[in-house]
Formats: sequence, structure tokens, C-alpha cells
Amino acid sequence: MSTATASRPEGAAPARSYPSYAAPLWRRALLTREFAIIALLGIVYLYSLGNVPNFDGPLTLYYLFLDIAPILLIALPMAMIMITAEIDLSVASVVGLSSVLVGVLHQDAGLSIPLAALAAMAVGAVCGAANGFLVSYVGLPSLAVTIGTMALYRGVAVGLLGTKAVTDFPERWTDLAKERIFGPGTSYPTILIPFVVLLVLAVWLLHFSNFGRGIYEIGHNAEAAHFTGVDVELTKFWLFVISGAVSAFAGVYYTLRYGSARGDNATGLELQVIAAVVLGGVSVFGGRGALHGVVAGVVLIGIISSAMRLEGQTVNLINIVIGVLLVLSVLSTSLLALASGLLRARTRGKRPSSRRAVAAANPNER
Amino acid sequence: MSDTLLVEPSAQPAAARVLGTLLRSREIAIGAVLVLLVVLTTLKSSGFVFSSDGWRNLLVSPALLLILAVGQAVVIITRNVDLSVGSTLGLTAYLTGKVFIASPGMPVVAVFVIGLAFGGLLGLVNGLLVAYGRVPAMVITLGTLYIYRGVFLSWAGSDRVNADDFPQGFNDLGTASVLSVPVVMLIALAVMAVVGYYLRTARGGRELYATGSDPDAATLYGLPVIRRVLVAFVLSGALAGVAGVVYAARYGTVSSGAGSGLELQAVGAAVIGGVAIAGGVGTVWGAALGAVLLITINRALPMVGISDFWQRAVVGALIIAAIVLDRVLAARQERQLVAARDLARREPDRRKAGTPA
Amino acid sequence: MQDRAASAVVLELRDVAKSFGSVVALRSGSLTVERGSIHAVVGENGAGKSTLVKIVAGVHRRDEGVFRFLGEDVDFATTAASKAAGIAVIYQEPTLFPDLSVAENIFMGRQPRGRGRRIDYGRMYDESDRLFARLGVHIDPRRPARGLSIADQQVIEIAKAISLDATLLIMDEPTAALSGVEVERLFAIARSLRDEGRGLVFISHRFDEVFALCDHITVMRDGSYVSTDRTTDTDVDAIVSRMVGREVAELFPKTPAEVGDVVLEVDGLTSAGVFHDVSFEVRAGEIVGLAGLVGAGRSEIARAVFGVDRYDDGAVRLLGRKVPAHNPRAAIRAGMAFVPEDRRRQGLVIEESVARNVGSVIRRGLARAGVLTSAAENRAAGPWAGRLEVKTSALDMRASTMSGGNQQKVVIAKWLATEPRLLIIDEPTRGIDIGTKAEVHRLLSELAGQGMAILMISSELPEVLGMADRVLVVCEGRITAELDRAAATPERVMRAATRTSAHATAAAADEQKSEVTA
Amino acid sequence: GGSDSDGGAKASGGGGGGDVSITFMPKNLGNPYFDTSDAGGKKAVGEIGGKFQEVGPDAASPDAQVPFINTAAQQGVKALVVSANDPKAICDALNEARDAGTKVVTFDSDTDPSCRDLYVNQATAEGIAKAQIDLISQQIGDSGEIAILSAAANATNQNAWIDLMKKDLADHPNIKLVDTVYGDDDDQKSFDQTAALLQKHPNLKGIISPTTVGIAAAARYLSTSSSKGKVALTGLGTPNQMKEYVKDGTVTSFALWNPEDLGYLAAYAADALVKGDISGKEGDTFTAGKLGEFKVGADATVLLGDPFVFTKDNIDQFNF
Ligand SMILES: Nc1ncnc2c1ncn2[C@@H]1O[C@H](COP(=O)(O)OP(=O)(O)OP(=O)(O)O)[C@@H](O)[C@H]1O
Ligand SMILES: Nc1ncnc2c1ncn2[C@@H]1O[C@H](COP(=O)(O)OP(=O)(O)OP(=O)(O)O)[C@@H](O)[C@H]1O
Ligand SMILES: [Mg+2]
Ligand SMILES: [Mg+2]
Repeated sequence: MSTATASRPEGAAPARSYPSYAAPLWRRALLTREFAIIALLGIVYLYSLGNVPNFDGPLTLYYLFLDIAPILLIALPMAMIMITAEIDLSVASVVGLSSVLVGVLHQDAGLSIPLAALAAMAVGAVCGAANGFLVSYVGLPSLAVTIGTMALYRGVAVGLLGTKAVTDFPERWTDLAKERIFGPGTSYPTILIPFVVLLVLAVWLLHFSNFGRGIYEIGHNAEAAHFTGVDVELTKFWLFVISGAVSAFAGVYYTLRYGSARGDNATGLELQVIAAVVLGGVSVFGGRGALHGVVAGVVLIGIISSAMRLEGQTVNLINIVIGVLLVLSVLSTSLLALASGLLRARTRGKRPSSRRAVAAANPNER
Repeated sequence: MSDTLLVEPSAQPAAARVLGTLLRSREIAIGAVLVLLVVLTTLKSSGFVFSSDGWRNLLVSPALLLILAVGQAVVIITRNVDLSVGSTLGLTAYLTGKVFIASPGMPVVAVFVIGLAFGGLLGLVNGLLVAYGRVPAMVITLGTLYIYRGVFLSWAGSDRVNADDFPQGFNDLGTASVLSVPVVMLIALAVMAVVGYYLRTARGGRELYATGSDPDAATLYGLPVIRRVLVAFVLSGALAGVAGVVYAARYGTVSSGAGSGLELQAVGAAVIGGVAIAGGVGTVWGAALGAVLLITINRALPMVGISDFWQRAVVGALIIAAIVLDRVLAARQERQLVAARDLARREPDRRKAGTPA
Repeated sequence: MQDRAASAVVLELRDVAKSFGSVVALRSGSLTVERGSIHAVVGENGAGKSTLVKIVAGVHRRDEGVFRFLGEDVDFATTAASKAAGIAVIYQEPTLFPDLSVAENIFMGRQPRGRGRRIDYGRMYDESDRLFARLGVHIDPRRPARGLSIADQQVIEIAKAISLDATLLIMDEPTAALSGVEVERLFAIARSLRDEGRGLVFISHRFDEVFALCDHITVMRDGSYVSTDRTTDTDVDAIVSRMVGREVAELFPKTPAEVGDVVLEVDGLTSAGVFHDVSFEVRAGEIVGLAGLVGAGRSEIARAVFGVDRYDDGAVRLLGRKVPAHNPRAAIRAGMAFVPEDRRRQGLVIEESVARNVGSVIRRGLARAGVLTSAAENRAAGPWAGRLEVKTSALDMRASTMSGGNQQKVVIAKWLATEPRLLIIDEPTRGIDIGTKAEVHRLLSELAGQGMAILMISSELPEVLGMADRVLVVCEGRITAELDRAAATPERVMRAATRTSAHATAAAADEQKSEVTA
Repeated sequence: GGSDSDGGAKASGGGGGGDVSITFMPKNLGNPYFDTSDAGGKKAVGEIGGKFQEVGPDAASPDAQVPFINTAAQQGVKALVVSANDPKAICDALNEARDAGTKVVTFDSDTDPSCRDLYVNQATAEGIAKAQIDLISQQIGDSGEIAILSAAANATNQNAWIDLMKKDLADHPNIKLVDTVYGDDDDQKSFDQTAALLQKHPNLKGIISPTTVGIAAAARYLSTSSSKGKVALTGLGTPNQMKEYVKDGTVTSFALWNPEDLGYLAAYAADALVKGDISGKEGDTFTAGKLGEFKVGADATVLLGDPFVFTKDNIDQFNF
């Protein structure tokens, strides 16, 4: 067959050729939602440097990274899951569960920290696999499934430990969690090393691999992906497994950083992660989003809260600001779409089709 | 030859049909589980039902979540979700306190109206953002969850509401009974009855189902989709408002944490009650039963000697079980229908044999 | 009947235009429907019929043109508005609420109400039963719409429209999935409505029906009005030639290729509820056409063969090797390619770029050291896009910005890039313009000429007859006839396509078919 | 939630204008007990002429407390006055703050002694435990089943007191502690837990709730239940919250120190540390405004005094 000229483009006479890109690089790079977030991040950062007392100085970034590390870690798989138009609300519960497991396994079963951590991450992966199985193979909506497992995993965590909190962990491990990479005084904690490694892997997986292309196709149009030979179920399944394992790793970090394993660790973290991911430009309808935006989103929220804390503001106001930011960021996409749509319609001197307008009422959130 | 297209004729007698639907209905299933639970727990400790307090708590405790679950069910039926109800509840509960502090003589009914209106307003904000912003409800209401809670904290931060800020008459509402049925529960049941009646017997109610069942078809059909979505969110907000007033009446003090985390419980209750996250399916009766079941389990576990630390685990398992059950039943029905269609094609005269149960 | 028809005009459209992004769906649609007449609109797939309908219904708003209803200018913003004005529409694709009962689907928003404005379910069910009786089918009004066959869904749409008793009733291919008797009943009702002085618009690809039912015929081509005649003054050939704008013969230039050995063997393929015991084979260099009515199950067969759908029984062999079931990957590896019928939903990811789409199947092999770059995709995609002369300014343009024809080229390019041994192509030219259509046909026969085996599904009889070396006719999920090029006449295919399992009535059906198509 | 908003204003606007900046961090905002104690702290800081600030998480969990501790360290506040949600989890954060030159004073709920410069103890744990056991044994006639309604499952001070109470119970052979439940200092949860307790243990004679939120919620439940008067309730509560229930006879007596004084003292202690008047070693003394002179006891602990018992007769004299 391969000898057939028809299926050999170069065999065809003067075949047409195309430029790779319609717009120059700078426009493709700058006119994106991701860049908007990064720019905003830069602005907020510079503003804080100038106007927020004590914001400059190595401690700010150091604490910032310590605080947002779990969110950074979990945001990676969460972004991929949301790009396939699914969601995982159970991540924070997995963090709690793995934290408890590390404690129990270390104290009661006498495992060394690394072993306990590995075991916890294995359990985390299993939790993720349970989500993945129910979502892709039983075909249940991930929102409902993970609301369920959210309660389930958290419940197991709290149930296992009950009243007590495990707090005796070997110094060198708890210190490691807060160690600085470039020696004292610098602002980069060691947790950034595993994060960067995971980030590189995630970037490769999502942006530079066949698997990643599949993720986007599923998000845009799962049916077409299926017709093209993408294994939709398996892809989603693995994403949930990864999410579980990474969340468990974050749980290990959580435990060591605070030197205390508690069932209620990281309560409510899932919403922070989702907020950051959405802020980072990932569409909840799936198919859109990129990791640099996500990372920027997480850091942005982190910087805003730490700046506001330094200003002496407390959670209340921080919550409000984050909420408003979240709503605005999601609205902005659709508002921009609407605006450009109107613009295009006007330039062609045409009314926008009524259907699109009415379709507004039906964003289906899954 | 039209026979080849026949689906099931409405041949079976009405009685049989009613029975069949009853047996297949989720409400009955949940109800049965609930009864079983209560019976078992009562056998363990008779006080669970047969003591004035036991009886009262059995009915009072679920009231709050019941109201929220009803509102949540309506939103989910339109293929949306409202995560902000917890914050709305807290905010309204606090407002109630403020109202009484401002004007102690305020009649209780007026306070309920205020709560209703205020909650409805917050719901309207959600609705407008979702309907016109073309944004998934989950994100919007997640945002407003933060915002409302934050507003609540900053406001409540300044000073707080204690039991003695409320007039006695209002506080008593939390425990008063009529014919040994607590007033709070009566309120919840009234809410449920009204909403349920509307969903079942009003055109608008049915349009909510249609909208959730297939939004595009609804638009194509010419249903006022935007208005329906707004209605759903306003209703959910308003009910959260009512729940807030009830909260104030029952717990007397309103601390800054009031209502946090209730949103997911409400969604859970609705899902357990057979309201499908994908929209278009479910009843408020189911959601209400789901709520009662959730709360009663929480109260029953300690009685039967399970540490209440395990409650959340049980609840989670319950939610999963519920949605898996739904899927299994749906799959079975689908298979039966296909088989029926097949049979109809091959041997028209023996069609009825293929009647799906 | 014409003399009986009142002269008053119900609907008047003149030079109506509508575009979706870059796709011009309707250039200048014109249509004038009189009271008491049934008006047929015919035209190839993609001619713009449905778009015209949707403009009248208020689904879309026209970009230009005149739109008069009952004499006055109108511009419906919503379907509610058109409904209120007295227009009932049966859309081409059923639009039901799967979770609601059949009766509610019919009466949604207009449910009969009793005391205290509460819905009177009893009456609603009775009225539904009455409607179905009128249509001569029994469907349990209490059962949910979910899981109804396409045909049953269509019946419900019809009941819905009739119950509106509107001044203007538009039916967009209502009979596509119906069989003889329902069609007859539908026609009886349509005639009675006409005699009540209403206006009806009837869209269909079946000329026998058109000529049996309608008073006038309007022909459309490429989104433009072509002509309007009384059915009594014209005949099928005239209409067809106006539709396609040239003689059928020259439109489908299939160059005979020497037929090689068997590539695809399908053996006893069965899928409960959709198709049964389907067996056939396709040889190298051969184009096999799957003909049949819409809803016959041809797409399902093709999808099962390619592995996107499950099947309960039977086997698929490619070049003698068994292809694992329900596994498109394996099918692709084995050398199959599948251009599905719905290019916007199944064929490509329209939000993605041309390059991504063209490279989507072969990209696996494009990764260098496990790293897949857009550059590599562009390099691989460019030539194939060029080979099919896809019209786009750059490779990173989104497929959604392209016309249907170009989208189809992208889909074909994407599959040719895999250098398949077997090409399954479902509705290869649905909704693409005449020019591209011819290109596609030329390409297909060229590919066959080079020894590719091709399985082609098409609802357009002329296409099948023109292109296929062999025609398999599917009816209700069974292969009811296998005709080779010489033997394949429209009549034969039609007869096989409408034969049914109910023997008693089959004869009657054939009877009626043959007399109308003759 | 105390004065977080205006606290913020002060932080930036420099209220008192003095150089001693003292930050109060309760277990969580919106807790009346801490509203009161922080008010006392604010008063003291005002007298000293320093900057007062109150910050904290919305839920009483250690991981939420840590970022605020870090921030305080960065702000270089002179002293941080904390009520710990976990004895260990916030330790490192506190130590970092101390390394950065911030004096750390814990009050109400202590951390490991190694993590703070001073602990201002409202009353000796022994004293508190004993007081409550004595109260309950009087009220139930020194025999019968009792239960404890605590705050968070791993709140340091709560668990310490509970252990000591268990010890004390050795002297009351007829009193049986049948259950300990946790209301997480949340009205709703404490309320429901009380209900559950009474159901689970039909012949419960008394409840001890060593937390102000808990005792208020329990009292509110009891006051409306048939067990009112039958089941005794005591513990630690604020007069304003309990007045109603003491008057209607639900509660006969309960104990507490004056949380306002506690905050007041903590602020002065912090100031003394900052000024270097004391180092936290045993025997150091300092004067705390209107409260007079205090002495630092074993492992850097300052004792406010003995818990005070409130009854129908004296409760009207207090307003906090
Ligand atoms: N929503 C849409 N967006 C973009 N293009 C569209 C849309 N709807 C229709 N089109 C295009 O407009 C053209 C006309 O479509 P239309 O459905 O009106 O044809 P038709 O005559 O109804 O064809 P058929 O006989 O298959 O029903 C087609 O090329 C189609 O691809
Ligand atoms: N949503 C559905 N529910 C139940 N049965 C369906 C559904 N869709 C299709 N079917 C059945 O599957 C079979 C094939 O339908 P389909 O319209 O794909 O046939 P087709 O031959 O591909 O028609 P065409 O390709 O001309 O559109 C029919 O028997 C139809 O009844
Ligand atoms: Mg059409
Ligand atoms: Mg098809």
C-alpha cells in the first residue's frame, strides 16, 4: 500500500504548502490568558515589594513556598484532570489520610519515615484509582463521585487517629521539610526540588506527549477522541491515580512540615487548589489551560494572601479577595468571548444568533 | 408493520403500574433504610425514639439540612449546583441576630421574611452570574462561597450574637412542638411540600426538569431557560436564608463558623436521595429523605457504639453506593429496552413478552 | 387540489442568507407557502434546507433577506416566539428530554391544567394516547423518552407538532426513520391538515414521497433557491438534475480498478437492538457501498467494524487476521481508517488546529525520544493538508473556522496519513459543496485504483450507485440485498431498503414502493 | 473575630504610636472567650503605649495558624501572644519567630515549653481540674455517671485537664466517667454532641464542659430538654453566656478565671520580656498594671490565679 502514490504526499505533483502559524510568536505568546495571569502576578509582586512592609526579604518567599507547596503539587494533576473536563474534590481528604497514615505507620507500626511515606503514597494511588474506576469505567460524574470519596477518605483519616495526633517525628525528617536548598538565609525550601521534578514531568506529559494531546482532545470532544483511537477511559483513570499519589505525597510533606499527623490536616484545601487552577486559566468545560498559567495562578493567590497578612489583614478579607478574583477570572473568559463575538458580528454587520445568547443559561458544570 | 416500531403499550393495569413505580422509586428505598436504621438503633437504646427528647431530636436535628437539601435539589435538577448555601446560611443566621438586636420587638414571621428575602438576594447574585456569565455554576458558587463567608467573618468579627440577644419566643421556636411535632420540622416539611408540589404540578416546575434534562433541547423547544435557572438559584438561596433563621432559633448563638461545610452535605443528601448530578432527575422528597438519613446516621452511630469519628466515612460510602446503584439500575433498564426493541422487530406479535419490568 | 387551496400566503421568504462563522449555510433562500397546500423543499445534503427551517423557527436569526409570516414582516428571536405565532416545526434531529415522560415531551409548557392551575396528568396521558392513536402507533405516554429508537423519537416529534395545531407546520425529513405504514398515516394527517387550510412544508430526500404528497416543490442547491414548480408540472429527473446542477452520470467518475484479494471480512456481526448477523467482505481496489434508510444501522455496523462500538457476536478480520473487538487503536494498527458520519462531533476536534487534527492519529510515531513537539506535527501534517488542498491560511488555524467541505478534507487527510489498507467512509459528502464533492469522489476512486479497499456509507442513492462496485442494502440492521454495479438500480435498492421482517406487511410495502417509484 | 479589621488598621496606622508591637493570636476568630481576652490584651497594650494587633485563622486548626505566626515573624513584631491549637505543630514556626527576635508568650493553651519564652497560665491545670470535679461532685451528690464535653480532640489544655480530672476522680469512687466527646468549640457540633450524650447514657447524672463554647451549647440544650434540672452541668464558661442558664436553674455553678485579665496579664508579660525586665527564668518578677506584681514560676510559667466559681448569687457582678 505504502507504494501507492496517493498516500504519499511528496509523491503528489505540486502539493500546496502552508505557513505553520498565522500570527507572529510574540502575539501567540502574549495574547493569552496565561500571560495575563503572569503579568498580574508580576504587578502584584512588584507592588507588594514597594508598598507592603517587610514584604522584601528572603523570609517572604521562603514562607510563601512552604505554604503553597501542597497546592502547587496538587495543582499539577488537578489541572490535567480539569482539562479532561472532570474534577477531583477528594484531594484534600487524601492529603489528610496520607498524613494520618504516615503518623500511624511510623508510631504504631514502627516503620521508618521513608517506608511510611511510600506506603501512604501507595494508599493515595489506590484512593485515586477508586475515583478513576468509578468515573471512567462505571461512568459516573466525577463531581458526585469525588464528593462521596471526599467524605469517605476524610472519614477514614479522622476515624483512624481519633482524638490523638501523632507528633513525634525524627528531627532530621521534619527539618528536611523546611530545609533551604541554598543554605540558610536563602528563600527556596527543599520541597521545591520534588515540585520542580514533578513540574517537568507534568509539562512533558501534558504539553509534549501523545498522552497529553489525548488529554486536550478528551476535554474538547471525548467522542472524537474515542474515534481517533485515544483510550478515553484509561487516560482519565491514570490521571486520577496520579492525582491520588501526588496528593498523598503532599500529605507526607504536610505531616513533616508541621511535625504533626492529624485527620483534619488540609481541610478545605481542595477548594483552594481548584480556585488556583481555574484562576490559572484552565477551563472547567475542559480542553483549555496550560501549566505555566496554573503555576502562576497558585503563586498569585499565595502572594496576595501573604501580602495581605503582612498588611495585618486576616482571613476574612483574604477570602473575599480570592473569591472575587476567582469569579472575575472565570467571567473574564466568557465576557471576552462575548465581546469578540459581538465585535466580529458587528464588523460583518450581522446580528449574533439568538441561540448563542440563550445557550448562556446552560453551562453544564461537569 | 407499524408494529415493528412499537414500544411498550400502556397495557398493564394502573394498579400494577403504580405498584411497580413505587417499588422502583428511590424514595421508598431510602425510606426503608431510614426506618430500618431507626428501628435497629431504638432496639439498642430505646431512648433514641421513646423519650420526649429522643423523639424531638429525631425530628429537629434533620430540619436544617432538609431545607438546604430541598433547595440544592432544585438547583441540581437544572443541571447546576450551589456550593454557596453554607455561607448564605451563616450570613443570614447572623443577620437574624442583628435584626433582633436592632429591633427586639420584631415579630418572628417578619424575621423569616427578611431571611427569605436576603437569602434570595444572595441566590440571585449566583443565578445572574451563572445564567449570563455562561460560567459553570460550580466555579461561580465556589467563588461566592468564599465571598459570602468572608463578608460574614468580617461583619460578625466586630461583635457576636448570643442566645440572650434573641427574644425568648424566638428561642423557643427551636424546641417548641405542635402535637409533639417540633415547629422547626413543621417549617421544613412545609417548605418541602410547597417546593415538591410546585415541581410536580406546575408547568414552571416541569420546565426546571426539562432544562436540566437537555439544555439545548430546552432552548430549541423555546423554554425560558435563563429565567428557570435564575428561579432555581433564587429558590436555593432563599431556602438557605430560611435555614439560617432556623439555625439561629435552634442554636441560639451564631459563631463565625456557622454553616461551613453544609454545602457538600446538602449536595450529598440530594445525591443520596436520587437527584442526578447530570440534571433532570430526582425529587425533593428524595432529597429530603436523603438529608434525614444523613443526619440520623450521624446521630445513630454513637448509639450503636461506632465512634462518631467514623461518621463521615459512612456518609461517604453511602453517597458512592447511592450513585453506583443509580447507574446499575439505569444500565439494566437500557438493556431491557434494547432487548424489547429487538424482540419487537423480530416477532411483533410477541412484543408484550419483551415488556421491561 | 390546487383550486381548493386558498390563495392567501402563509409564509414568504425571499433571499434569506445565513452564515456560521466562515460557513455560508444559506446564500439566498426563497420559499412561498400558500394556505391549504403542502410544499416540498428538496436539495442535496447541506443545501441549506434545515437552516432555512431553523430561521423560520427562530432558532437562528437570518443575516439578510425578507421573512413574512401571514403577510407581516417578522423576526423571531426565540423558538417560543415562532411557536406563539403559530408555527410548528419537526426538526431533522429529534430534540427530546430523555428524562421526562413521553407525554410531557409532547406537552411541555402547555400541559393541560385542572383545578388550581395544577397539571392534569390524567388528561395529558389521555390526549397523548389519542394523538398516538391518530398516528396509528401505541407508545406508552408514561415511559421516559430515554432509550426510544430514532423512529419512535421521530413519531413523538410528529405528535408534538400536530398537537400544536399550528397555521404552519414544517417537517424536516420526518419520514427519514419511518417505515411504510407510519408514513402513510403521517401523510393522511398531513392531507387533512392541508384540507383544514393550513400550510405545510415537507422536506425529504425520498422523491416517491414528495411526489405522492406535495402540491409544490422548491429546489435548493448550495444554499440558494433554484426553482419552484407544481408537482403536476414536473418529474423526478428534472428535479434531480436541478438539485445536482449536472447529469448524475458525470458526477461520479468511478474508474474501474482491478479487484484484488479480500482485505476486510465481516462475519455474523451482531449487536443487540441495532444490527444482526451482518456478514460481508471488501476486496482491495473495490468500493463497497452500504445503502439504506437513515436509521437502518449502517453507521452502527461501520462503527462496530472499526471498534468504536461494542458488538455482541461475530468477528472482523483484516487481511485474514482477526481484529480485536471494541478497540479502535488495534483497528488502526491493523490498517483500518474510519471517516465517521458526523465530522463536527466525531470526525475532528473542531477547537483544535488543522495540524493537530491531521496529525492526531499518526502523532504517536512523531515523538523524538518521547518528546512530541508542535513543530514535528506541523512538518508531518503540512504535506497531507496540501495533498488534499485544504483551504486554510495556516496550520494552526482552528478547524472550527473552516467550511464543512474543508473540514471533511481535514478528516480524510488525517486518515490517509495513516496509509490504511481499508478506508471506511460514512456519508463522505454530507453537507459539503458540489465542487468538493466531486473532488472527494475522484479521490476515492483514485485510492481504490491504487488498491485500497473502501467501504462507503451514503444516504444519497445516486452517490452509492455512481461510486460503488458492489452495493449492500441494510434494512433494520440486516443486510437485505447484495447487488453488483450492473444490478444496482434505484428501485431494487429502495425495495431492499424498505423490506421488513413483518412478512404480512412486507409485500404491501413493496407494492406501494414499486408503484410510487415506477 | 475581635478587632481584626481595626487591628489591621492599627498595624499599618500605628495606633498607640509606641515601639512595642504586640500581636495576639487566638485559636480562632469569632470565639467569645478570645474576644474577651484579646480585649484585655488590647487594653494593656494601650496602657503600655504599644501597637496592638489581632490576627488568626477562621477555624481552630494549627496548619491555619502557622502562616500567621510566620507573618508576625516577618513583620518583626516584638512579641507574639498565642493560644496554641496544637502543642507541636506550631512549634517550629514559633521558634523561627523567636530566632527572628520575636518574644513568644503562650496563653490559655500552651505549647511544648521549648517553643515559647513564657506561658501565662489562667490557673494551674490541677486547680482547674479539681475545681470542676468538686463542682460536679457537689451537684450530683458525689455519685453517678458523668461525661465530658471537650473542645477539639487534640487541644493541649483540654486534654491535660481531662487527664487530671480522671486522676482526681480516684477520690470519688462512686462517680463514673462514662464518655468524653468533642464539640470542636463549634456551637452546632457541641449542641448535637450534648443531645447524643444524653441519649446514649440515659442515666447520666452530670456533664463537665471545660470550654466556654461547649458549656454554653450544652446549657442551651439542657435548658430546653426534659433533662433540665435532672442532669447537672458545670465546667468553664463566661458569665455573659451563662447568666440565662444559671438564672433558669439549668446550671447551678461553673468556674472560670477572668479571660480579660488573662489577656491583660499576657500583654504585660510580653512587654516585660521585650523590655528585658524578665527573661522567663524562675523567680523573675514584673508588674502587670492594675493586676499588680507577678512571679515567674517553674518552666517559665506565670499563674493568673485560682479559677473563680460563679453562682446565681454573684454572676450579676460580672460582665464578660
Ligand atoms: N450550526 C452550524 N454551524 C456551522 N455550520 C453549519 C451549522 N448548521 C449548518 N451548517 C452548515 O450549513 C450547511 C447547510 O446545512 P443544512 O443542515 O441546512 O443542510 P440540509 O439541506 O438540511 O442538509 P441535510 O439534507 O443533510 O439535512 C451545511 O454545510 C452545514 O455544514
Ligand atoms: N439514541 C438512540 N436510541 C436508540 N436507538 C438508536 C439511537 N440512535 C440510533 N439508534 C438506532 O441505531 C440504528 C442506527 O441509527 P443511525 O441513524 O445511525 O443509522 P444509519 O444507517 O447510520 O443512518 P444514517 O447513517 O443514514 O444517519 C437505528 O436502528 C436506530 O434506531
Ligand atoms: Mg437538514
Ligand atoms: Mg449514519
